[in-house]
Amino acid sequence: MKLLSYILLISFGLILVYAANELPTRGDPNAPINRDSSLAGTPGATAHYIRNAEKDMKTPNVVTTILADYRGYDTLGETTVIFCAGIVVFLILRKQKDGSKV
Amino acid sequence: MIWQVELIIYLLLIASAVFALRVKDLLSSIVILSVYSFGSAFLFAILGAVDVGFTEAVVGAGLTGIMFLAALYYTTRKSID
Amino acid sequence: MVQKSNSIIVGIVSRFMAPFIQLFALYVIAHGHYSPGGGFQGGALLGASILLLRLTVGDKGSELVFKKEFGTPLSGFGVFIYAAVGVLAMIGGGLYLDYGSLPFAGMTPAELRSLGILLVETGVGIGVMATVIAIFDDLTMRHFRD
Amino acid sequence: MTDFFIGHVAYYFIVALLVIGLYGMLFKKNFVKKLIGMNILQSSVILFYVVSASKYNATVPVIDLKFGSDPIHYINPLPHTLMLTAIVVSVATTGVALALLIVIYKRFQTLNEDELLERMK
Repeated sequence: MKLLSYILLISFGLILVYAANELPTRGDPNAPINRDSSLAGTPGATAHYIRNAEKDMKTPNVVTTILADYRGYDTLGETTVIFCAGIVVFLILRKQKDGSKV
Repeated sequence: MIWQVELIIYLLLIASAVFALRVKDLLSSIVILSVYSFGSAFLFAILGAVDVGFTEAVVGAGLTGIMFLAALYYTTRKSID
Repeated sequence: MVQKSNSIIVGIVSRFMAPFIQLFALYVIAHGHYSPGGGFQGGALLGASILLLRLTVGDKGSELVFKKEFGTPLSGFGVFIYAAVGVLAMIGGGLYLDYGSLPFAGMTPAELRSLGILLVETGVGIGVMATVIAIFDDLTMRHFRD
Repeated sequence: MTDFFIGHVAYYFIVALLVIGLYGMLFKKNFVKKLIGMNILQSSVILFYVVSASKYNATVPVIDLKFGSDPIHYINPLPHTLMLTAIVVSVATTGVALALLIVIYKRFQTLNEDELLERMK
């Protein structure tokens, strides 16, 4: 049974290596992730963000603008996730009122 | 983006990941995990993701290690495997 | 419950270092527009400076800086600041989290957006700092000792 | 061939890191070791995104007056943003997992998977 698990793990790695061969070369400026427009002709998100960041909000750091403004709703949810994690840790580890074991 | 430097850091990352899982003492395992986090932060920085590298250096190498230590203080630091 | 460190050198050096780490964290939050940094990093650095005091000076000394009861409420307050900025933009006549219409007079929309980013990052920083400290305090609660 | 290797060597190492993390999560019996494996796996996925965002002859995504705001001069900032949030969420999940570990140890006095299953009966 253990041998089977090892074989599954190694074959999973081999499949991932095979898939990685089909990926574009690392750092290629013409890779789909760096293109100006997608294959369907819609404008690419990244190019839009970089072009308009300085003009829209006078903030040179593009990562900050995307994090807090363009995708601000995303960051709001993410902050809520962190808050929920804090609450959950508090609820797991709080002292029980009846003195029972946690 | 000098690929030789990256190669060396990748080897360091793999070695630290393997040793973090192999060491019997959990305390040293956590310290090696911090080494792993710091190496990956360095890799992020030379790949151009300065923000991500900054965050990983603060969070991965600092706060995660402290939290693991606090948990180990109330549990055991011995491990069988 | 964390005990005070026995070493004099560790105590004095960490007490000397902690204000500088906090200063750097505030710089990181406020200067996130122009250089790497922002709410997450600054908040994590603030939390790390308090945790340094918790680990070396002990609970009694470090509660002069940050009380244990404040951890969980402050993390909620950080999220509240973020959401309140969004509501403020709605009051100004825009959409939710559209900082261009924040109700501050005499500023162009671009400057308003820059200001909105700063406010939001402050909220994120407070939230992350308080959550990190709260998780650590809960993990090292006193009643687990006995 | 050499160019292909240089362009893809990062992906192979990332796959190796991912498999190592998965190995730690699946085969190690100690719960702290499982958590360490989870951290390694998360970090490898973040590394994958950052590597795929990199670009030759480009600089960090902070608008420079020398280059203007032409996207060809800057590294893709979108994966950086997404991974920034992922790192901070990972520390929160680690905190929750450690809280569960403390509760498990307080109740069962063990962190080993087999012993825990034995004592839960």
